[in-house]
Amino acid sequence: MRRQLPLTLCFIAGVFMAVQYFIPHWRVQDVYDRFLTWLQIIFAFAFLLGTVSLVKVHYHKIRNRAADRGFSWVVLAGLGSMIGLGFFAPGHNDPGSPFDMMFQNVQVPIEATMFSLLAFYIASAAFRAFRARTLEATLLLIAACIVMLGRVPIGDLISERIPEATRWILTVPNLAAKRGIMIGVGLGMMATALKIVLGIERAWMGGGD
Amino acid sequence: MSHHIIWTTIGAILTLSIYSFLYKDNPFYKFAEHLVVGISAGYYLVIYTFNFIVPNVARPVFGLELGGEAIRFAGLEWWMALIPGLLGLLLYARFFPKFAWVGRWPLGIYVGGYAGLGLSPVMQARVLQQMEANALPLTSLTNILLVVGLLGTLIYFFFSMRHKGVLGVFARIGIVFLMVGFGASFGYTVMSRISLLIGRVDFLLSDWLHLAGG
Amino acid sequence: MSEFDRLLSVLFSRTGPVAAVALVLVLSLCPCAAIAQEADGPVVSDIIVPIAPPTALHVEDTPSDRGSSITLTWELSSDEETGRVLIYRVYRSADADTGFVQVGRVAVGSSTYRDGGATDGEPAFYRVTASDGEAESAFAAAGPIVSSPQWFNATRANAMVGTIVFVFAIVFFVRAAKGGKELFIRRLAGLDEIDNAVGRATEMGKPILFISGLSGISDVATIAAINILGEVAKKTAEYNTRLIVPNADPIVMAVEQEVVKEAYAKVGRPDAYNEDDVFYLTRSQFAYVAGVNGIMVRQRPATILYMGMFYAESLVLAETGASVGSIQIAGTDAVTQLPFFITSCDYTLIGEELYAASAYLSREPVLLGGLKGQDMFKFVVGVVLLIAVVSATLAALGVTASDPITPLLATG
Amino acid sequence: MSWYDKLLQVDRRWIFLAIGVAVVVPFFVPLGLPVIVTEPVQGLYDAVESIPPNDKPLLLSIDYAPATLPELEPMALAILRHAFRNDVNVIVMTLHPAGYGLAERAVRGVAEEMEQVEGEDYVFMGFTPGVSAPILGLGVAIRNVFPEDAYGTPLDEIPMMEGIRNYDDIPLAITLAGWSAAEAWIYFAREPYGQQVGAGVTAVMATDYYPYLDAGQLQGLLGGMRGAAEYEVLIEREAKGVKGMDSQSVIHLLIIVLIVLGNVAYFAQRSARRKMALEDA
Repeated sequence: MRRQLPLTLCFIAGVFMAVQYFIPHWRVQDVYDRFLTWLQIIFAFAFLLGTVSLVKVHYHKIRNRAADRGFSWVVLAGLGSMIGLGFFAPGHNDPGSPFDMMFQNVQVPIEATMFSLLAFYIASAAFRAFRARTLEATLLLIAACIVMLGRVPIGDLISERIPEATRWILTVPNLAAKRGIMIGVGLGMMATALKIVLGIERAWMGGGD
Repeated sequence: MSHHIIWTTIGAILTLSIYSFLYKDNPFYKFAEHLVVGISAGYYLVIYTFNFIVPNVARPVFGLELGGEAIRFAGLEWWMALIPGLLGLLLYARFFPKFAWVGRWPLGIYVGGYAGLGLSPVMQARVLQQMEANALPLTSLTNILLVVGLLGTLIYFFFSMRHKGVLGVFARIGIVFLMVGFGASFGYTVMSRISLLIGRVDFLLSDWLHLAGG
Repeated sequence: MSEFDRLLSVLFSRTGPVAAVALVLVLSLCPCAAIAQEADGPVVSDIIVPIAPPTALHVEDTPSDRGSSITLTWELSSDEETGRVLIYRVYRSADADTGFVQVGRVAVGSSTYRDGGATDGEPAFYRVTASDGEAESAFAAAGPIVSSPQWFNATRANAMVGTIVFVFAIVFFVRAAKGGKELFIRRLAGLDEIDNAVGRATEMGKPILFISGLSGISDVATIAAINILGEVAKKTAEYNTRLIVPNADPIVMAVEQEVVKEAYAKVGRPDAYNEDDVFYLTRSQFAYVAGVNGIMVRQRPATILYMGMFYAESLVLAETGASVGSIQIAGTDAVTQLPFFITSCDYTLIGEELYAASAYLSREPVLLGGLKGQDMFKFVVGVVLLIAVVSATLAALGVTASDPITPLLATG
Repeated sequence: MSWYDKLLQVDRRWIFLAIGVAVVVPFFVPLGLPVIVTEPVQGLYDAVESIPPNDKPLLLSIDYAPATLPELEPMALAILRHAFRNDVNVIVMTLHPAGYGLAERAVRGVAEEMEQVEGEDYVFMGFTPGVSAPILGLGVAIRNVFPEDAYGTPLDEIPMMEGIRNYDDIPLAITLAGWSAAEAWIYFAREPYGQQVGAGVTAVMATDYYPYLDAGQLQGLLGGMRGAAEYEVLIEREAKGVKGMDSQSVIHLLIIVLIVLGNVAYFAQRSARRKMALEDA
C-alpha cells in the first residue's frame, strides 16, 4: 500500500497526460488544463521545502561553529530580508519597491557577472583542450574556428568565404547531427518516461519494491 | 540622483567581487556568493508563493484578500482549489517520520504527470517532426549529406549492437558529423558569452564610471 | 485594367444585388465616367462604387478541436488588387436573415478565419464582408453549420501510431528480458569510469559532487539523472564516501533525498546518511552556480558528476571543476552544452547515452530490455526515413507523380 | 624548461587578463567594422515589415532574464523601434518572472523616445506565470490570460485591443528568450494554432533553432548580439548591437590565436619528445 499507491497515482497521471494529447475534446482538455495548474501549485509548495533545507544547512553550520559560519549569516540575512520585504512590505511586485531594488541591484548584477565569467572560461578551455590529437578533435577545432570567425564582422573582412562556410557548417553537418541527437534523445526520453509511468524504473521513490 | 548612484555602486562592487574569483577564492567572492544564494532563494519563494499559491489556493479556498480580490469558490470549484493545496502540504509529511510515506503521493502525481508529457508530445515534436524535415529527395549534395549524417548519428546511438562492419562505418560517419556539429556549437557560443562580458564592462564603464559614452 | 473595365468585370463576373446596384450607378453616371476615363483622372473615386464582396464562403466545423469553433474560408474580394479592401468582417447569427453580430475581422489578404465563439450543437449562419474601414461590401453567406468537439485529433494520428508501436517495442523487450535472455550493450566509457571515480574519492578521502542539472522533473533528463543518482548513491554508500548533492529545484531535492536515504538504508548504513548533504541552494541559475563554485573550490571533490539538463552554466561549472583537479563525468541531452562538457570533462555521455545510463549501471535485465526496445524502434525510424527519402527522390525526379510517404510524417 | 612547456603550462590567469584587456580597449578605440545581414534576420525583418500599420498588433514576448540582457535587449529595442516607426501596434508581455522590469523598461523607453501612446500604439501586459498554459491560452482568448494590462486597465477599455481576441488577430508573435520559452512558442502557438512565430535567442541557442527555421516553423531568427546588430543595420539605426561587434571581433581573433599557439606548442613538444625517445633508443 505504501509503495503501491504512489506508483498507481504516477501511472494514472502519466497515462492521462500521454493520452490527452490525442483528445481535443474540451471535456478532456479542461481537465488537462486544470491538472497542469495542479502540478504548478505542487511545485510552488515545494519552494518552502527547499528554503527550509537551505536554512537548516546554514543553521547547522552556525551551531557547529563551522569555520565559515560568518558567511552562513550572510545567506540567512539575504534570505530573511527578501522574505520580509516580499511578504510583509507592501507592493513587492512594483518596480522601485525595496524588494525589487534588492533584486535589480544585488541579484541581477551578481548573476550577470557570474554568467559573463564564461567569456574567460571559454578562452582558457579552448587553449587547454583544443588540440588536434585525433581526426575528430581536429574537425571539432576547425569547425569551431571557422564559425567563430564567421560570426563577427572581422570574418567578413578576412574572406567572403568564411560567412558562407559558417552558414554551410551550421545548416548541413551541424543540422544533420542535431537532428540525429534530437531523434535519439526523443526516444530516450520516451523510454525513460514510459518506464516511470509503468513503474519499471522507480528510483524516484527510493527504488526497490 | 544619489539614490541611483548608491545602488549602481553596490552593483559595481558586487560585480568586481565576482570577478575577483578569477584570481582566486577570497572573502569578497564568498560574501557575494552567499548573499546572492540567500537573496535569490528568498526571491523565488516570494514570487512563486504570490503567483501560484495565493491566486490558486489561498484566495479561492479561504477567501483571503492578499493584495487582490477576495473570491471564495463554492462547491466543486472549491474542492478543485483545495486538493492541489492539500497535495502541496503533503510534501511536508516528510518532517513527521510516522507519516513520511504519505509525502510520496504528490511526488507520484508530479513525476507521473510530467513523465506522461514526455511520451506522446515528444514523439510528435522530437521524432516525427525531425524525420519529416529530413525526408529529402537525394537530388543535391546538401540533401545527401543531411540524410547520411542523420543516419550515421542515429546509428552511433545504437546500444545493443557492436559498431562493426557497415554499422561501424556509419557510426564513424556519425561521430564525424557530431564533432563538426559540436565545434560549430562551440564557435557559435563564443559570441554569446563575449556579449555578456561586454554587457558587464559596459555597466562598469558607462553606467557606473561614466567613462565610455553610453 | 482601368476603373471602368473593373466595373464591367464586376458586373459580368459577379452576380447578386451588388452588381445590380453597380449597374444602375454606372449607367446613370456613364457620361461622367467616360470623361474620367479619357482624362485618366481621379474623378471616379467620387462615385460611390461598391466594394466587391468576398465570394464562395465555405464554413465547416473546425476539425480535431476542443469544440465551439467554426472555420470559415472564402475567395478574396476582387477589389484586393485595387487596394480598396482593408479588412474582412465576419458576422454570426442563429438566424439566416437577421441578428448578425460581428465576431471577428481579418486583414486584407487573409481568406480564412476561425470563430472560437460558436455554441456546440446550435446551428449558426455566417456572413463575411470586405471593407475599406468605413464602407462595406455586400456579404457572402453560408450556413447553417453546427460546431462540435472531437474525441480524436486526426492530425496526430501518426504520432499515436508511433507512440503505440514504441510502447509495444519497449514492453515486448522488457518482457523478453525478464525471461532471462542475455543482452549485449556496447561500452559507455564515461559510465565504466564511475566505479573507479568512487574508489578514487574513497582513497583520497574526498567527497563526490553530484549535480543533477538545473531543470526540474518536467525535463525527462532530470528523471534520468535521478535514476543515475540512485546507482551512484548505492556505490558511495557501500564505500562510505561522502556524496554532496546541491539542488536548484526543490522537488528534485525532495526526490533525491529519498533516493540517497534509501540507498544508504539498503546497504545497512542509514546513520551515515546526512540530509545536509542533499540540499537546496537556490532556483536562480547563476546564484546556484556561484554557490556550487564555492563548494568546488572549498571541498575540492575528487569526482564531479554532471547529469541531466544544463544551460549556459555548464562551462563555468566544468572549468572550475577542472581547475581544482577533479575527475569529471558529464551526461546531458542539452545539445548546446555538449561541446563544453566534451572540452572540459574527462568523459561525456552524449544525448541518448544519458538515458541509457541507469540501465547500463544497474545491469538490471528489465532496464536493459527497454534499451533493446529503444534500439529496435530506432531501427524502424531509420527504415521509415529511408523509405521516405526514396519516395521523395522518386517524386523529385519525376518517376512518380507524387511523394506518398513524407506526408504521413507531417505533424499538424 | 623549453618555450613550449612553458606555454602549455601557462597560468590560466594570464589568459583571463588578456581577455579582460581585449574587451575593454575597443570601448575607447572603436574599429567600426561593417555588419552583413544574414537570411534569418532578413526574414524576421520582412515579417515585421509586412504588418499593416495601425491594424492588428505585433505580439512581442520579452521573455529574457537579466542574465541574457546584453544579447537580447538590443533586439527588443530594435524590433520596437521598427514596429513603432511603421506605426505597427505592439502588445508586450513576458513569461519570465524576472522579466517584468526588463520588458517594461524596454517598451517604455522606446515608446517615450518615439512618442508612442500607451493604449493606442502599445500595451504592456506584464508577467503571467507558467509557460505552455499562457501560450496555449492566448490562442483561445487573450482576455482569459490577461483580463487587464499590467497597470490594471481592463483590455476592453484599451482602444488598441478592440477586436483583438486571440492569435487570429495577431499577424506575428516574436519571442525574445534565453531559455526554452522560445521553443515553447513553437510548440504551443505555432503547432496547435498555426500562429506565425519569430524568435530572438542567444547566439548559443541559435544553432538549436535552425531546424525550426528550416522546417518553416519560424518566420525569422535573431541570434545573439550580431543578430541585433544586423537588425539595427536593417532599420538604419545603429545602437549597442553594432557597437559591441568590435569587441567581439577582437576577442574572437584572440581566442583563435590562443588555439593556434596551444597547438603549435603541443606539436613542438610532441616532436621533441619523439626525438628524445628516438635518441634514447
